[in-house]
Order: sequence, then structure tokens, then C-alpha cells
Amino acid sequence: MALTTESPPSQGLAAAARLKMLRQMLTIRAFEHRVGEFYERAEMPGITHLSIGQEAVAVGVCAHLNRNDYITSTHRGHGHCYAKGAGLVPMFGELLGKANGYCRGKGGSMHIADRETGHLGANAIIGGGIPLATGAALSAKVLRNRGVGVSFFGDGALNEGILLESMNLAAIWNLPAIFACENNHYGEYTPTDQVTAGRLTLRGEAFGIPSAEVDGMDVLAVYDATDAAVQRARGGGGPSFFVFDTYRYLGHGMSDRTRPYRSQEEEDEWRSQRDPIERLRNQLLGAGLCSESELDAVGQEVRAEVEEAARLAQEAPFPDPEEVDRHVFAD
Amino acid sequence: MALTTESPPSQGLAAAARLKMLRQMLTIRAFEHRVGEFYERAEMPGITHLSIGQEAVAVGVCAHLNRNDYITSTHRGHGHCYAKGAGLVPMFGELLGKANGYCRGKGGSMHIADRETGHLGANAIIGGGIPLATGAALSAKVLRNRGVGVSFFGDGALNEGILLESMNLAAIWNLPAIFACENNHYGEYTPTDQVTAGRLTLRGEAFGIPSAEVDGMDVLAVYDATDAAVQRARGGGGPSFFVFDTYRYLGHGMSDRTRPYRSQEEEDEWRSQRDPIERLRNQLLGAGLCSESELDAVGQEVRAEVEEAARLAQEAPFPDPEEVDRHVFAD
Amino acid sequence: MSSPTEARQLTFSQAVNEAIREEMDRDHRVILFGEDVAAAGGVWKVTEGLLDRFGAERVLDTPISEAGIAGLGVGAAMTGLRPIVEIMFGDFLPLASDQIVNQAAKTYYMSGGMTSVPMVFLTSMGAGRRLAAQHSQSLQAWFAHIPGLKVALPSSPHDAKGLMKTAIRDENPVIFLQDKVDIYQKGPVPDPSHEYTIPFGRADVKREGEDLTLIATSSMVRQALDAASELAEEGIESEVIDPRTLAPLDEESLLDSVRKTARCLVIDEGYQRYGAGAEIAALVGENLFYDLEAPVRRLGAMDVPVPFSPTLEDLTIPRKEQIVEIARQMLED
Amino acid sequence: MSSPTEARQLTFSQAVNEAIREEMDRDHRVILFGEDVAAAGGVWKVTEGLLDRFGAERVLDTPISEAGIAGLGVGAAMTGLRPIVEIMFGDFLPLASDQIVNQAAKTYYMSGGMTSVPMVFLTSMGAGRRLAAQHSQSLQAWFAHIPGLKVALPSSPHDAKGLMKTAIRDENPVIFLQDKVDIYQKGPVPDPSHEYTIPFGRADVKREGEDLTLIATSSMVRQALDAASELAEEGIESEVIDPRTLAPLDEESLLDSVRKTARCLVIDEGYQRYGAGAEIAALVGENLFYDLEAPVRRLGAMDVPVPFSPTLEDLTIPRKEQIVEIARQMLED
Ligand SMILES: Cc1ncc(C[n+]2csc(CCOP(=O)(O)OP(=O)(O)O)c2C)c(N)n1
Ligand SMILES: Cc1ncc(C[n+]2csc(CCOP(=O)(O)OP(=O)(O)O)c2C)c(N)n1
Ligand SMILES: [Mg+2]
Ligand SMILES: [Mg+2]
Repeated sequence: MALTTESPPSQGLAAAARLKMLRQMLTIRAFEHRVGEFYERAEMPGITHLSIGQEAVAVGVCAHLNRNDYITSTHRGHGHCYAKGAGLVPMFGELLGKANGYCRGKGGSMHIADRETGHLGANAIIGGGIPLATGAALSAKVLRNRGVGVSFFGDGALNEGILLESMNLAAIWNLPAIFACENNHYGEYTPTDQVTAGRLTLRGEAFGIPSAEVDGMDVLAVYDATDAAVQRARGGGGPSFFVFDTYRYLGHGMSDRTRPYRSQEEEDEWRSQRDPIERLRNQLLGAGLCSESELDAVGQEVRAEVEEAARLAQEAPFPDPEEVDRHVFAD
Repeated sequence: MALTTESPPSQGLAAAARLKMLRQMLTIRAFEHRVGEFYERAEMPGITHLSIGQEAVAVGVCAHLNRNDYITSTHRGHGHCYAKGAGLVPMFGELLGKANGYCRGKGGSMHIADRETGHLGANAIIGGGIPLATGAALSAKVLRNRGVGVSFFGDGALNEGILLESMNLAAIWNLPAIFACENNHYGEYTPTDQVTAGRLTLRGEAFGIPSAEVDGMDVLAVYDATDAAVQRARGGGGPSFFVFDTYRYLGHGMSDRTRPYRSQEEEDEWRSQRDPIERLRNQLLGAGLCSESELDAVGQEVRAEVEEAARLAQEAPFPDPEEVDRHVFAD
Repeated sequence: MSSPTEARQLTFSQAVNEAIREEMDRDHRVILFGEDVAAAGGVWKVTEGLLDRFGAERVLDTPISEAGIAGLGVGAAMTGLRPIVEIMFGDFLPLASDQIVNQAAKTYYMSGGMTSVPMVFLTSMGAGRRLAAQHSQSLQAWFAHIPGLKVALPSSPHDAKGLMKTAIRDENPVIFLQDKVDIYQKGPVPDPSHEYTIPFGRADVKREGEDLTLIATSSMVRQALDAASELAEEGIESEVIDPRTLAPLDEESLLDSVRKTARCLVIDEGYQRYGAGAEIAALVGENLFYDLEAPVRRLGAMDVPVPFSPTLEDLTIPRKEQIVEIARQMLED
Repeated sequence: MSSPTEARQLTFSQAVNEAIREEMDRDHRVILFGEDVAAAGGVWKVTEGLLDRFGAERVLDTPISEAGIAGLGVGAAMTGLRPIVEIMFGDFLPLASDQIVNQAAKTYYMSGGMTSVPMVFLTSMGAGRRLAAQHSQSLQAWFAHIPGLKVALPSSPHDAKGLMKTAIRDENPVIFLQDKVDIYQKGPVPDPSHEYTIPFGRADVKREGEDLTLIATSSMVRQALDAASELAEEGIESEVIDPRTLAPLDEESLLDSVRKTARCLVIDEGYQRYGAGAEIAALVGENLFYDLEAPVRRLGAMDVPVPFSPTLEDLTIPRKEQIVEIARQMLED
């Protein structure tokens, strides 16, 4: 049950739309690099997981979504958060535990959320966000608002039982749910295929859910693959499952520097052959949709924007101590 | 990935072996009827779930197992317990909460177990026994004792996440585990297909586990289907998954008398067209392997045996009050 | 208005059913799902008739997927619905406890107050029905321990109805525990024309007395009242007080009662060790050290898995006789 | 024998590693599995080197399937192995808690003593590492509440090694909680040639004193010892006692200490409400009512999900300053 369409929807995308995707991917990458700097300089508390290399999935999927659509994300979730519409300052603020963060500093990198843009939250429980987005899809169905619920999760979450339960529920209730697996081939330090049996898309097909493997390093491929799924979901056609083939360029977390569980060659190959930003950049240039210098200018703008946001967040105050026992219960 | 063999192994079964299967099914049915009587007469505490109609699965699978093989069972587990080798008196004793029960009356119908015959226990958590039998398969592999671990579970357990996790673990570790699903088409009062998406065997195939749907009303079909799987497991060939098509003739529990969720016609059809005992009986008679009167005599013997066991259990004492806080911890 | 105190006799199960019905009438965002809750009306008949009244989009039978249905409930609650999710037996809460504890309980806080999770986990608790170790537990202490969760455990049909209505209207996840040993017991419930809710964190004095305070929850309230009657014959006047919710806990009312009586026994059906009674006993001990005339005592279930055999099971559940005996000892102190 | 008290300095993580290694050497039935425990040696380095030493059949990396690996562990324990199953963070125990609570804890009892479940759930606990609400919990009260489970939470590398060896040899399921804030802290551990185990249910007096008993667990012992030093400067002599296992609990030693000092403060890092401290406080209050000169006090984590922001997180964890302040108050009582 592959999800294909006759002529790829991305062919109809205006240059501006493609450029926007590029800009988003560049922003995510610059954001992540800046987060890495914070961490290296010990200016950021806790741990963090960067999504460099995986930008195309977040951007390609979220391009179909609006504010009434909900996503849930993971511990590697900065890209999803930004692609869904969040702003850089409160993102940095949250990661630094500042009062101006989306969650007032209470959530941090692993729990960042932005209700306004329909982001229900990153999650530090592997698989934890899957039923939440599926529940958002249930709301959309009951409230008949044509919304969809998208859960992003890693290949590691494929082995959490909650996936089976959520997929089955989405299937029997025909929910507008999209299960978006980012297969970056490792869960922490363990290769995915060592702990994950069978063909991955079968885990969706087992429930009669249309399922497809997609090149997650190609933002237009991601865009094309999910277009029909989102439309079908909105029209009451039920859930879809995607396994996006992708790669995290850096370590699992910041402390994972040597990455003994994989080879330098492997890393080099992904970076040099399949980089999603390079790819879209070359497409745009090849199609004559913009010039090198225009793209370089975008890159500079993005970096400046990120740097400025980082500065603002860094200057922001920590939360007031009185915040500590607020928000345990809602009134 | 069907599990078929060229010529069915049951063809090689001696008449005595077939007769033994018939006798086992008759005994299970008589046992269950007697349990029902206890219940109706309010002589049995708690609740109980009878397996009348489903005898062929327990008998056909367990025919391949020996004492070093382990099973786990369900709330509808008397048949598995008997087929694995348990005795009638301590079975009745356990159901009545008597001191002579397998678990000294502490477990009851939903937790009956018999270590000596390799029965790790019925389970009152749907799906709860699945990882336990898979863990037994892990032991067998590590200890290299050629044992297998069989989990019996209902169609309801197909929707518990623990199934995904157990199957995936069995597959990646190539464990001698057999997942034996008894699809009796209802979980309590809810039709299976209403809450269970997709083709059921795909839930095993998704992990690359050889999977098959089997007529669970034909004990020889069950025997044949599982023969190769058990052998393959013993030989280090990994897990298998079976969905046995079967039917519970009576209600979910004893209080489920009117069964509004299904029709009388449906019940009649299963009983009259597919009864596993009738079927084997007719085969034996048809093949001239025994006579009507011989079979009638077997039926009478079985009933007498069951009646006698029931009597002995009923006469047995309840556990000593001092038992109450024993066995919380093992020394 | 018709006569205000016209009280019908309803079972717990009927009272909760009525509460859900009224709240679903009142607020279309309230939906209900769980195993066998729709067509079959629930194994305790708590949801009978709701499918007919509200239709298949608001009352849904689910697969046997406790974690999944809990999680979908949380997600739905985050996005505009107010789900009631039934987890048939409290013993199955562990299957859903990641979603309850790590998601439902923490979302409002972790999001800095952005997203609340208004939902009810409707479940059952308690031993006494010969259902053995996996169908008889009373795990209220677990959930009362987790910041962000509220825990209600009514001891009468009247309270059950009022607390359930409050639970459904609450903006937070509520664990609602029905004591199954009493679920078909009847008690007076006002006519539906007299709507009432019972606020959380408000204890109820079930019997007044001067000599001794019995703090009891769920069906232990009945045991305590029976004990109080027996003790009264000996001239010992017990006050029986039911916190009704463990979280929030009406500390003031409990302390007021013990301040008056100077003696306190806490009875809760969870396993005694590290149980809910420990919190209350510690609280009373800490706050009323100088008022107490005897040590605060506790009575919980015996610290064993609940055995199947009736002769054993009965020994594990706190019962009137034990309360009477402990109370007598305390009065001698 | 070489010199008997030659104590090396080991981290908690090294001490537990050594315990596992020794026990795996000693008993071939001991196997170990969990997420990233084999090739990577565990996220806390607790299992480093074990794959090399014992091979891939006894040390296994697993998928991210907490319920599944717990359940396979239980099944393996029932059938001849003695598994150590790592659940990376204690916050993930809820995912596995059906298997822990409904299966592992109850099997021996439900089977009437037929089948024991000798296994260890190796996990971590505690806040302070800026890991936020889902990676910082201390859920020991949950598991100590369940009959059939043992719960160990060492406060020193020495205790960690001795308790882990006992845990592995125990015939019952043991929850072994490593406080991650201290996991790379060093402490003296005897040379491997001097084998030792530490029995469960045996509290350890970490400092003697006459004025006040501080009962503390896991990293709270360090806070208590620091507080005791500070208090000593004011002439207040605190006794610091660590139960080391919450189940079984060494009631006698705890009571003996409080009998001597007549004052007691319990410090445990779980959420305070319905936490482990409540049980101990209730126990002391009940047994030593006539000996106490001040109310038993408790200090647990603030009853909020653990916040990420350092400025907030630090407020939620019990700390020396609070202990000192409460102790001073108690001495005035
Ligand atoms: C329930 C749970 N188990 C384990 C962990 C620890 N952990 C954090 S990230 C991670 C690996 C996740 O792998 P994957 O889902 O593939 O995501 P990736 O990191 O590759 O993006 C693990 C095991 C966790 N956070 N939650
Ligand atoms: C975890 C869990 N959820 C729910 C139940 C309540 N329950 C008992 S039997 C049953 C139906 C099980 O259906 P199935 O697995 O098909 O077995 P069958 O009764 O048909 O043999 C349910 C829901 C339970 N015992 N455990
Ligand atoms: Mg991954
Ligand atoms: Mg069924």
C-alpha cells in the first residue's frame, strides 16, 4: 500500500515556497549549531539532542500543516518545533531555562511546546508523544475541524508497545493521524537493525494503514509523500505511516563525541552525498530559481537572526523562584 | 510466509495418539461443564471463564510439548492447563480455593499454574503472559536445553502493546517462542473485528515472524500447523505466530448469559458445523480407528473421572489461615 | 422546584452513571471511552444507556489497550475534548501509568501553564470479590503521590455522583476510584432536578463523636461506621470522617476532628505499608503532636498480594472487628 | 589474605559494575540486558566491560521496550535464569510497572510458592541533573508499597556494591535505584579480594549522635551528613541513619535510634506527599509516641513535577539548609 501520486505535488510549488523550505532548514541547522555552542561553553543546563541532518523531515511534513493541526515531537525536537511555526527567541529561552521560554523554562529542550502554533510538545519518553498526537486526531474527528495530528518519533519508538496501540486505535476509528517515523538508523548507541525486526513499513500495514518508506534527506520527497496523506486525513480517510530515511550527523547527545558504534565513512557518505540542504540548494540553483549570491545572503540572514535570538535569550532572566509551585494544577 | 509442510504430520499419528487427543478434549469439556455447575450452584468463589468450544487449540498445540517446554495461559486457561499435563484434582482444588489446589488456593482460576508440567500460569492481565513465555524461550536459548516457550492469548491481547515488544524481542533474538493466539472473535462483549485493524497474521509478519491462520476447531490442523514451528524453534530457527480461528460456545464469564452481542444463529453454526470434538470423533469413526461404543465408553470414563475429581476437591479443606502471609517472599 | 430532599435510592453505579449523563448533556466536549463501555454498558453497568443517548462518536468501545486509550485521552484532553477514559480495573492502571504519570500529570506544569489536561480516569478498586491478586488492588497511594493528579474515592452513591461531576468539570486529570465491593450498594441520592457537585478537597464527617477519630476512605467508611456503632454500645463515641479525595487532601478538616478527639485511626484499603494511611498518619502526628493522647494508628490491607481463596482473602481486608479492637486499645492508652 | 581494609576509591557506577561482574563470574545463570548496556556499557558506565567479559549471550542490548524487557526478564527468572534488567531511568518504570507489579511481585505468592522470580531491576533515580520532569523522579515509594518487591537505594559506593550483590542473589524481584546525581562520586570500597555482601533490611548508622535522628536515603544521606556537620558546630549532635532498603525496612534499628534521640526527621528524595518518608514517620510516631520529645518531621521533594530551569529545580530537591533549619526548630520544641 504505497502512497504515491501521479505527478508530485512539489512540482506545483512556487519558487518562494521552495525557498522558504530551504530557509527553514538553514534556520534549524543554524539553531542547532548555536545550541551546540551553548552546550560546549557550558552555558546551557542539562542535555540536548541535535537534529542536524534531519531537517528535511520536519520541514517537509510541517509544510502541509496549519495552526489547527497538532504535532508531538521527541527529545530531538527543535526542528519540529521551529518548522511548526515557533519563534527562535522563546525556543532558545526555553532551552536555557529562562522565563521567556515557551514553557517559562519549566520544560527545557525535551519538553518544549508551543500551543499557539499547534505544537503539543517534545517528549522525553520514547514513544510518549505518539498517542497524544493520535488523541489530537480524535479531537479533530469529534470536533469536525479538519485538523490532523502528526506524531514525530524516532526509529527507537518503533519498539515501544504504545505504537501498536496507537496505530490500531487510529485505524479502527479512522483518525486523521499521521505517524511520522524518523529512521536515523540509531537509537542512542545501538544500530536500529540490530534491535528492530522486519520491514518497518509493515508495522503500519499490519493495521491496514497506508505506509511508505520515504527519502527523509529530500525535503521535496517528504513534501510529496505526505501531501496526499494529509489531504486524505482531512477528508476523513484515516491514518498514514511514514518511515523517513534520515541521519543525525552528530552524536546522540552532546557527550557522544566519538561515536564508536558507526564509521567515519558512513558519516561522511551521508553528509557529502545526501545532505538535505545541499540538495535543495542545488535544485534551486539548477532550476535557475535563484542565484548563488541570493542563497548566500539567505544563509547570512539566517545566521544573524539565530545569533540575535540566542543573545536575547541569553540576556533574559531566569524564572522567578515563585514560579516553582505554579502550574501544578490548572484552575 | 505460511507455515505449511508437504504431508501433514498428523497423518503419521497412531490411533492411540488421536484417541488421546479426543480424550483430552472430552476431559476439558467435561471439566468446564463441571466448573459451570459449581458456579451455578454458588459453590465456587469469584468468576470464571470457560473454554468450551476452544479445546482443540490447547490440545493440538500441547501435543508437541514436553515438561521442559513452558506455556503461559490466560483467564480462559483451564484447557491449556490440562492439556499441558495438570491433574484434575488439584485443578478443581485451585478453582475452589482449596489447600490442595496447585497454588494452595491462592491463585484461583485466573492464576492456576503447574510448575511440574511446565505451566507458568494463567494470567488475569490480558497479554500479561506473553512476555513471560517469551522470557522462558530466552532461558531455553541461553541454557541450550531445546525448550520452547508458548504463550496462549486471546484476540483481545492482539491490541496490547506488550505483544509488539515481545514479538520484536523474540524475532531479533531468534527465540524459541510460539505466539498462539486464540481468536474466538470476541473480547468480552466486543466483536474482535470492531476493535482490531488489519489482517491479524500481519502482526507477526511485520517482525519477519512466520505467521499463519489456522482452523482452531480442527485439532489435527492445529497439530499439523504447530509441528514444524515447534521443531524449528527447538532447532534454533526462531519464533512463530499462529492465529487460531475458534469460538467460545458460552458467555465471556458465567454471568454473560444472554450474549446480546452475537446471534443465536452464529452460535448454532459453530456448534453444529465446526465442533472440534465431533470432528475428531467422526474422523476416528470414519477411518475405522474405533467404534461408537468405544468412544461412548471413553466419554463415560472421562465424565466419571471428572466427577470424582470434583468431589475430592470439594471435600478438601480450605487453606490454613496461617497461609495468608506465607509466600510473599521466597527465601 | 419540587421537594428538595426527595432522595432516591441509587447504587454507586447508577449514581456515577447519572453524573456522567448530566455532564455529557451539559458539555458536548465530554466524551467517554473504554473497554466494553458502549454497547455493553460497562462491566459494572456504570455506562449503561450512554451509547444510546450520546451516540457512537461520544461513547466508544475500545480495544484492550490501556496505555493507548489513556494516551489518546490525554491527547484529546489537550486539544479541546474532556474525555472520561475507563480503565476497567484499578489493577490495570500500571499498564497506563506512563501516560497518566509522565504525560497527563505533568503536561500543565511542563508547558508552563500552556496546556491543561481535563480528563477523568474512571476505574475500580478494592478486594472482596474473590478476584485474586490482579483484580483486587487499591493503588490510590500511587496516584496521590504524583503531583498534578487528583484522586477521588467516594464512599457513598451521593458522594460518588457529586464527585464525578466535579471530576468531569475539573481542568486536571482525575483518578476516580469506585470501590467494587460496594458498587451495587444503594444509598440516597437527591432527585436529578436538584443538581449538586461536591468540591474536591472537602472531607465529610460521616458520624460525629468526641472520643476518637476514624479517618476512612471508600468502603472502609462503611467498616468504620459499623465499628463506630459497635463502639457506641460500649460508650465510645467515634467520629468518622472521609476525606473523599486524597489529592487534594482536606488537611484542615481532618486535623480539626483529631484536635477534638485527640485520638486517630486511619483506615484505607490499599496495602498498609507505604500506603495512603501513612501520609495521613504522618500529617496528624506532625501537626497535632501536643494534642494527641495516643499514637496515631493505621489500618490498611495486609501486605500480601490479594489471595484468591475466600478464607484467606477475608483476612487481608481491613474490617470492622479490627477497627473495634484497635479503637479499644487506643482508648486505653 | 592481604591487608583487610585496603579500600580503593570507586564511583557508585564502578562499584555496581564490580558487583555485577563478580556475581556473573560466580553464577552463570546471571544475565544482563537493557538499552545500550552491552556495546556502549550503559549510559552511566555501570555495565562497562561486561559484554567483553561475558559475551553477547549474557549481556544484551535491547530495543527500547521497557515493558517487554521487564516481562522477558520475569519469564526468564521463572525458568532458571537470574536476570538483571536495566530500565535506564526510574521515570520509565511506569512503562514496565504492570510486569513489575502484577507479574514479578505476585508470581511467588499467586503460585503458592511454586515459582520464584529472582531478578533485579537496575535503574536510576533523583533530580539535580537538569533533566526535567520525565528524567528526574524518585518513585521508590511506589515499589516499596507493593508486597513481593524489595527496594534498595544505596547512599555510598560501598553500600551499592554490597547491596547489588545481595540483590542478585535474592530469590525475589529487587528494584535497585542508583541516585544519578552521585553516580560518579567516589567512596571507599574494599579490595575485590575481600568479598562482602550487605544484607537487605539492615540500616546503617552513618554518623552517631544523641540529639536528633536524621533518617535519610540515597543522596539525601549526603545532605544529612553535611547538615549534621553544620549542626555539630552549634552543638547539636545528629545521628544519621540510612535504611538502605525500604523493603524490607529495618524498623528496629530506626526505632532504636529515635528511642535514643527522641527526635526524628526523615529525608527522602521522592515527592513528599504520600512518599516513603510518610511510612517511616508514621511508623516512628506509632511506636515511639511516648518517647518522642518533638513531632516527627519529614522532608521530601517539593510536590511539583521536576522543573527544568536550574533556578527552579534546585528549590525542589531537599537540601542541607532545609535539614539544618528543621533540625534547629525541632531542638527548640
Ligand atoms: C521510554 C524511554 N526509554 C529510554 C529512553 C532513553 N533514550 C533517550 S533517547 C533514546 C534513543 C531514541 O532513539 P530514537 O527513537 O531512534 O531517536 P533518535 O535519538 O535516534 O532521534 C533513548 C533510548 C527514553 N528517553 N525513554
Ligand atoms: C489488561 C486487561 N485489560 C482488561 C481486562 C478485562 N478483561 C478480561 S477478559 C477480557 C476480554 C479478553 O478477550 P480475549 O483476549 O479475546 O480473550 P477471550 O476472553 O475471548 O478468551 C477483558 C477485556 C483484563 N483482564 N486485563
Ligand atoms: Mg534513531
Ligand atoms: Mg477473544
